[in-house]
Amino acid sequence: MATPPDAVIEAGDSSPDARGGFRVAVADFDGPFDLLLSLITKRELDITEVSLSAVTDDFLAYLRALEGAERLDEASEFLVVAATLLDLKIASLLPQGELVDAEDVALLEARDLLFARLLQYRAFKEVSAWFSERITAETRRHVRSVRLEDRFRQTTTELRWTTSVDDFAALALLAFAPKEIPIVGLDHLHAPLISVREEAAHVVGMLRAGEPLTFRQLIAGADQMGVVVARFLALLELYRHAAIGFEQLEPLGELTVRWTAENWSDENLVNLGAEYGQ
Amino acid sequence: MASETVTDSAAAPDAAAPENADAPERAGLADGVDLARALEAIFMVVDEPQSVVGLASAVGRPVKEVRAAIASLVADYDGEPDPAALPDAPARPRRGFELREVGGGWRLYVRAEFDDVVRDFVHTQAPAKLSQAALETLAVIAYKQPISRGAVASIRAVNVDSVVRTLLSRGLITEAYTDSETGAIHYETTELLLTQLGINSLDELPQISPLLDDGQAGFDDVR
Amino acid sequence: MASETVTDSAAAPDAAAPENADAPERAGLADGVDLARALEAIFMVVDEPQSVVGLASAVGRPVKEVRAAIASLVADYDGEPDPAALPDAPARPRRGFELREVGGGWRLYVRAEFDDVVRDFVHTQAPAKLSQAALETLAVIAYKQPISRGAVASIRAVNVDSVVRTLLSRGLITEAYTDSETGAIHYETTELLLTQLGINSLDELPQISPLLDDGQAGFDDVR
Repeated sequence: MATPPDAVIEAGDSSPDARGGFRVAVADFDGPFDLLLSLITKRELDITEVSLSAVTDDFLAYLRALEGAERLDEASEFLVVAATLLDLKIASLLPQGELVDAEDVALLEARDLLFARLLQYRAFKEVSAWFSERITAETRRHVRSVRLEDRFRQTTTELRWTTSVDDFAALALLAFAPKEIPIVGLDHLHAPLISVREEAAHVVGMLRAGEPLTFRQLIAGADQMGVVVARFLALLELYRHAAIGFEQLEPLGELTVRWTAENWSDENLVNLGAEYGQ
Repeated sequence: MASETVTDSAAAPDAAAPENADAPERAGLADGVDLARALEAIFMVVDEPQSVVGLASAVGRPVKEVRAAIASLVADYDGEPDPAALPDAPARPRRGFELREVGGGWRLYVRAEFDDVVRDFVHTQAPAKLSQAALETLAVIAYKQPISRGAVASIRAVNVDSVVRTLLSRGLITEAYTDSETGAIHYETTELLLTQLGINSLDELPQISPLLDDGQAGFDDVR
Repeated sequence: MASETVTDSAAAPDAAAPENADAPERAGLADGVDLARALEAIFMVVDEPQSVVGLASAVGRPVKEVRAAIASLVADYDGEPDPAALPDAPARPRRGFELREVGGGWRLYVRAEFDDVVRDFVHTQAPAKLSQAALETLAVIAYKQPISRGAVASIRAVNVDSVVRTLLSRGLITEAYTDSETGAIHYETTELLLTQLGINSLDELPQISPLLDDGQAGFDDVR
């Protein structure tokens, strides 16, 4: 990070951002974070040219100077926006080319959706300022709310009390029971469980014969994304156990996997992938 | 009721019939009692916003009459000239209080310019300020209600559980219904939120479309 | 009435500004603010009768002026002719409320002739049966008394303001004391609740202990 933290923190008098929030200073841009966002959403700044890691470094330095609730607020806001920017950036970095196949179209749509999400987020953020102003203004207002005059107090309808003392205690129990906000159940989703261990056993079986295999060959026949993911995780685990080696001649090129373990016992498989649960 | 009904239809023969239908059996103002005066007596004792319909049913007068009487009280307290007075009649004072329609009904408020004067006499503690995250979540729920927690989280891109709990405990949102298929609870805002915003209905929220049509429609224009 | 109007229009913002400097340190009305209007704002929000001396110190005006302003308000609300108005000026309305001196202080009350209307209204507002929310809140107060409204709200995880008011007006709970530090009113149940439940003392409430100590201690010793 080239810019020293205190240079970043300066509230920037020339800044159009009057509240003097977080300022970004990276290669092609120097100004408030909000401005960076609006430039990106207006596509006047290429997201791929913004170093998110530099922005993050700056932000962390800026955060250290803040305190308490303000810090939390700014941090959570930054996370929301940064996560979207990251998605955006990933989408931008992917090859674009000509609109030849459906995949590319889908990619562009995904990018637009991310822009949309950012815009939507900004809309809610902006309108939340209105909420804040209104609520603050309204807490200063005073409504007439006085105790009922005694002469009216005694004239209310006679209470029809139907609760027994035991029912009353049961109500108390109900009221005191911890109020957990119920969690949305996922039980209705019946995705078949895929075991990293089982897939590892499969991969080991294929590789142990001695012939190096490409990743493409290893996942041949896998009809579910989950199986592909599980086999990939299994490979990482096996690599950690020094059971296999990788070879890749060029970036994004064919990945070749070779069996390198000298004394492998199937007991090693038992614990493999345990941290993935299944 | 019988005598009041006579009064009603005598007072407004044409309009009374349909609206008067919802008037209650029991209550009702005696003949000749000035409706505006009776309403201001009621406003003295209420501690919730009073809807016009509720008031009409309490005093046994047509909704239309009650609405007119409230309008006359608002103008009266605001110091607007009495429409029934002669042109050169002296102006009425602008009262230290006003009648406001907030949170779905009418209540008496101290006029804003006297807020500071009365502050020392009021002992309510202002509730803790809502965090930025809570305000944004509240905004999302206000505009997209009824909405599940998951849907809010996907707009805010962060977990909103504790924020939703805060908003629930402050009475600003409430559970609208539970989706029978997914079991997801959907939330909506309450009248208390309207009161705290000082507005009377959700229609008074600022317009923020077209950004909100799921980012789909109208997106090209914005870009 | 005319006099107030004159004062009102004279109280232009720009006129007030320079003189504002000599306003008293803490409270006090800015010069040019109509005293009667400020007083009626205060009367809108106070529960207890206000002494003239107390009001005078709050608004930073001489007792004599405050007394005169109160007298003008009484006459105003009673619909007496404005002494400053022309003889043929229209009469002022006799308000549905009045300013009365009770127990050494002044407070707004419903005017006696509207007692019936207000009584009917209060009647309609108070349903014969307590709502589930009210019963649960009452149960919380019964087991945790004395307890503040905020503490009840955090146990019930909802806003309980209006429910507490209902219970108060029903005479099922009462104000026990006000915390001198936080200003929070603590509530306790009344004899009426015991009567309704058919028990002689709170000790006869069924024991529901484990949950009561905020789920902290007390799990082993069931009360």
